[in-house]
Amino acid sequence: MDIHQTRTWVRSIAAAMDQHKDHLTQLDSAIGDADHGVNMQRGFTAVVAALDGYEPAGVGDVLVKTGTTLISKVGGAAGPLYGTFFRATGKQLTGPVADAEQLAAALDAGLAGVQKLGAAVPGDKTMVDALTPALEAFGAAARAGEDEATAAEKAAEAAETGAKDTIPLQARKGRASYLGSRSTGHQDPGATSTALIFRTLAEVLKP
Amino acid sequence: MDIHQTRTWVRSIAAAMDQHKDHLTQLDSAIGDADHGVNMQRGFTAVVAALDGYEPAGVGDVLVKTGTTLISKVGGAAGPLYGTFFRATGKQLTGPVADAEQLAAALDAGLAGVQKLGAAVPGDKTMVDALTPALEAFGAAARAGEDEATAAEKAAEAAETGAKDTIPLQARKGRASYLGSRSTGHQDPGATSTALIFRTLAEVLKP
Amino acid sequence: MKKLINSPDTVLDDALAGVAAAHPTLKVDLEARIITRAGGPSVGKVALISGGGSGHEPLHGGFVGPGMLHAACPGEVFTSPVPDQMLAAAQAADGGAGVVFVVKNYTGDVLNFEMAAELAGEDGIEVATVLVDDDVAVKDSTWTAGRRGTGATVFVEKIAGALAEQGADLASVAEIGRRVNAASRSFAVALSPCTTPAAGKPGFELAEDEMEVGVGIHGEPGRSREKLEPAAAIVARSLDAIFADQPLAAGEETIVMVNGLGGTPLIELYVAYADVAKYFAERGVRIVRNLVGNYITSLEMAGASFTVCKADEQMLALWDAPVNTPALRWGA
Amino acid sequence: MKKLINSPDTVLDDALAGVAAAHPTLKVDLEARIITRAGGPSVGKVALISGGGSGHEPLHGGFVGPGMLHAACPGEVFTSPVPDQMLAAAQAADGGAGVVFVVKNYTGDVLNFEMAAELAGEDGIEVATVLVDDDVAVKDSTWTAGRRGTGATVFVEKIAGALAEQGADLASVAEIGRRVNAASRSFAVALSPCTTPAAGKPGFELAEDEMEVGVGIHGEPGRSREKLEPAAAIVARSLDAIFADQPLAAGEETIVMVNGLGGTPLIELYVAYADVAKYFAERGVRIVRNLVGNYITSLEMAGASFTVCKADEQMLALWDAPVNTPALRWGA
Ligand SMILES: Nc1ncnc2c1ncn2[C@@H]1O[C@H](COP(=O)(O)OP(=O)(O)O)[C@@H](O)[C@H]1O
Ligand SMILES: Nc1ncnc2c1ncn2[C@@H]1O[C@H](COP(=O)(O)OP(=O)(O)O)[C@@H](O)[C@H]1O
Ligand SMILES: [Mg+2]
Ligand SMILES: [Mg+2]
Ligand SMILES: [Mg+2]
Ligand SMILES: [Mg+2]
Repeated sequence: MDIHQTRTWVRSIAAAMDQHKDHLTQLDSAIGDADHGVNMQRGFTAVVAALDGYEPAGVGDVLVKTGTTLISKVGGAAGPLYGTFFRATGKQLTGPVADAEQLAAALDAGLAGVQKLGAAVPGDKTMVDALTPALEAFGAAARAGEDEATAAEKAAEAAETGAKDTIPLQARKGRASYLGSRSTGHQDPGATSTALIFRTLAEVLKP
Repeated sequence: MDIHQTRTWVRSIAAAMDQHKDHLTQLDSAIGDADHGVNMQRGFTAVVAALDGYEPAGVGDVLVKTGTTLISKVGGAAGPLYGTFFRATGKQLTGPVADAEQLAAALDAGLAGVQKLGAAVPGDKTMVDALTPALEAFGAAARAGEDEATAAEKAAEAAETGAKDTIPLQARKGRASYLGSRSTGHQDPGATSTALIFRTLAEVLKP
Repeated sequence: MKKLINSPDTVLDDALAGVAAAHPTLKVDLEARIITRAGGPSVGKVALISGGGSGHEPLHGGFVGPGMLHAACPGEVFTSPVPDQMLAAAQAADGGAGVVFVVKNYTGDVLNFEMAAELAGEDGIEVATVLVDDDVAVKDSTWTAGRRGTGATVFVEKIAGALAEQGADLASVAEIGRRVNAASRSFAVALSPCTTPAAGKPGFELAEDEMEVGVGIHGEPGRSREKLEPAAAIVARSLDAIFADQPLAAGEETIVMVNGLGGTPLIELYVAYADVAKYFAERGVRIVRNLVGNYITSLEMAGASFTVCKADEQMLALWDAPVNTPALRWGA
Repeated sequence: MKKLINSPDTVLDDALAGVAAAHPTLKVDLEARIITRAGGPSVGKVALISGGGSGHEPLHGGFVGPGMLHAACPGEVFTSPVPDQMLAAAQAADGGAGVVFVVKNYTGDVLNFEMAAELAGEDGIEVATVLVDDDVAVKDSTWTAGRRGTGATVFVEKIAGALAEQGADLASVAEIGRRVNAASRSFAVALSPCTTPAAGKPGFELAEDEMEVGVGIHGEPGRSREKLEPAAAIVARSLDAIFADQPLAAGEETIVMVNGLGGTPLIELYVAYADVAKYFAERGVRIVRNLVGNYITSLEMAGASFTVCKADEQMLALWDAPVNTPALRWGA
């Protein structure tokens, strides 16, 4: 993944958030406070603006800038969590390109940042439930010598499955946890936006 | 009309207000503030309580007490107006019975009190539009030598017609006047309660 | 009907019990249904007394206290109080210098206060009346009961109350009250209706995309029903109506209230106030004092009313004078 | 959606412009989205800073002023603010004695304030955090993000703000804030939902005869959905929940708030307060201070929240200390 592709990825996430804003908000209104779509859209719109005219030295710079902007613009739970994810991922990637293994390691650092901040573990019905299988799939593919496009496709599929698999879970973190057993039967909005993020990565890297 | 009949009249008004509360309120919600039924019911419930155990010396005492209680308990436009009507009527009737002509003159004094206080003239779409034809009919019958029962029946019919005839009028007094031309097409609640008051009088005096 | 009440019949009595429990600075006579200052009458000072239907809280009970009202007479919801209440209030509040009745111009209020004034007079209490009729939505013509009284009531009560507190005589207190009323204009827009407990259903209906322009504080109809507009347009049409009735020149000083009708969040009132400030700035008319909040409400009605008082120096000085009531407090 | 706004996207900016225009005692930085005291930082004094999603007005901006907050950071409606805001607020408000962040316990608020505390620390500003988690509707367990923060925020801000005003050091101000929180419990009941401008439709649905028991200030679900009840029953179940969590013995002194959620008329809050006073009287528990009104709202939601603080002498003395903010003012 080069700088150009990284920019395209982030721009594509912004487009995806525009497109899926209402769906994410609808999911968040079932078990949260009906703002996840708006939050993500506001954040990535700001990211696109921040990247405009920005001259990054490396792939990581794009992601750090993305994370920093998300932290500054989103608020709520998703802002610091996704912001940290992109910042921590970006900090690992100093070069002008990142290969599959480098990207896998960087994304793992991103997830570690999310978990350090939010203390969620898989099964808590959060974005971690999409991030974890996505990064496992990505890492496994990378270690097996697959290229980034293939790894990203597998990660996207795993994230989508992970998001769907949050449906039966009872939330233990975030606003949804207040619902108790009533949080089951609904898909987690953050896990869903994570799936969108990996789907766009797969599309951008598709040869 | 003797003291007993006068008491019965006032009690019957209370019963009529109970029964027609919702209708009066509905009329008042179209061109007023939806409280005329409640106001009248509250007022006459208090009147019945006030008359309980009260030993009047004359017919007029019952009506004065009725008016005083209405003034103390109703509020709004109807409280002082009906209160004054009954008080001013009652003040004319000092004896233990009142014949048709005495009653006619007393009711005229009641209407004069209403008009002095509220400054409404016929055609303004108020209770005066029912009171005026009712008292004209009552007076005409009395002057023609008819008995109270007949006079009251004619008054009731005239009041009912008068109330109906307020429908096309544009209000010039009270809250309905704020509606401007939108007040037309609706029957005035106060004129309607006046018609009820005369209908009960006719029923009470019916031999 | 969804209300936090025990029964439609007891709303007023229950609420008065709550006022009594909440405010040690007030004395609530649950029997006579009057709210007076706990300290009793101010000997030698004029006492300001107001009243009207309930459902407009904090008006009037929330404005009883040093620097403002001496007594309030709450009627049933949206129904003017009865003369007995005003008489009891006059008797309880008169400090020997007479009482001023502040009366909003509705037939019911006017008639009941008129009767009370007569009764109080018979009791040897001097009474002056200030009639408030600031709502420009309704024309004062032979076709109406006159202009309705609304937001200016708050200004009259604050400013005349301050003068009374300073020891001015009955005529002066009444006069400043009348001057404040004459200098004030109001206009309201409703986005949704309200439901009185007794009626149990909304006083009028508004479609999802409609608003009532020029609505009265009891939900009385206004000038017209229009498609819902952005705040800036609602503010502009309200202030246009006010300025058309009382033109204000650049440099003139005003007190402005953006008042919530009960169901409108404060954040929206601030949005509206920003538009009000812009409207005034564009015309060079100065807002030197303001109130933004719920001061004279219509139960849970959504919407806002706008009141503009062209204030002179005396009014401003009296505005700034200390006031200590549940709903308006400064300098104390 | 019927709102007095210009556009869902500009609600916060427009409202902040209104706050700026309305309150000369406040300084509003529209760029940084912070509200501070017009007078600038108080040199040598601890500065109390709070923030959270908007839509809860007057919280927090309405509590900025002498004796209470030094700065408020309003987020988008129902969305916690971002660290940049808290950092800007800390920089603007720090008088050299450090800042206290008053944070309601929601994941978003906690994470953003945490980040801000780190950034402020890097800037050499000492930061202490008081986490408010008074809502007994939700249990603090491994299954939840902890108890939610609600009405106690007002008590914490008033009492800790008073101590800061007196010149106490950072640790003491934070400590009293934590003590007030620990001594406070809240419970809310919603009769109707609310609609955020961005969402355009209600956050949840309630049938005509239903209420949400234990609702959160963003419309988070509570303990159960029940058939609508009279005020006395709603008060009893709310106070039962509070007393079950923190038993209060006869003779103990409390500060009690009956808070409107935004769409409930003040007259109904007084009805509820009468029932609250009765409930306390029956148990011999004393209410020695109270607030009845809209202090921490949820847009136009109908309903009320109840907050009880078991107050000691120091808390009461600090409660009575002068405060001069748009929404809470006495002694000044
Ligand atoms: N502690 C946490 N760790 C990881 N993710 C979390 C945590 N808490 C919440 N989330 C995620 O954040 C999402 C909600 O984001 P958003 O709606 O934007 O914020 P808020 O809940 O503050 O309104 C949830 O769907 C969940 O995936
Ligand atoms: N000036 C007036 N003179 C005579 N009757 C009047 C006058 N104003 C109002 N009314 C009568 O009062 C009735 C309304 O009474 P009510 O609803 O009880 O009082 P309010 O208008 O104060 O709510 C009207 O329907 C009308 O008949
Ligand atoms: Mg959310
Ligand atoms: Mg009426
Ligand atoms: Mg009425
Ligand atoms: Mg949120």
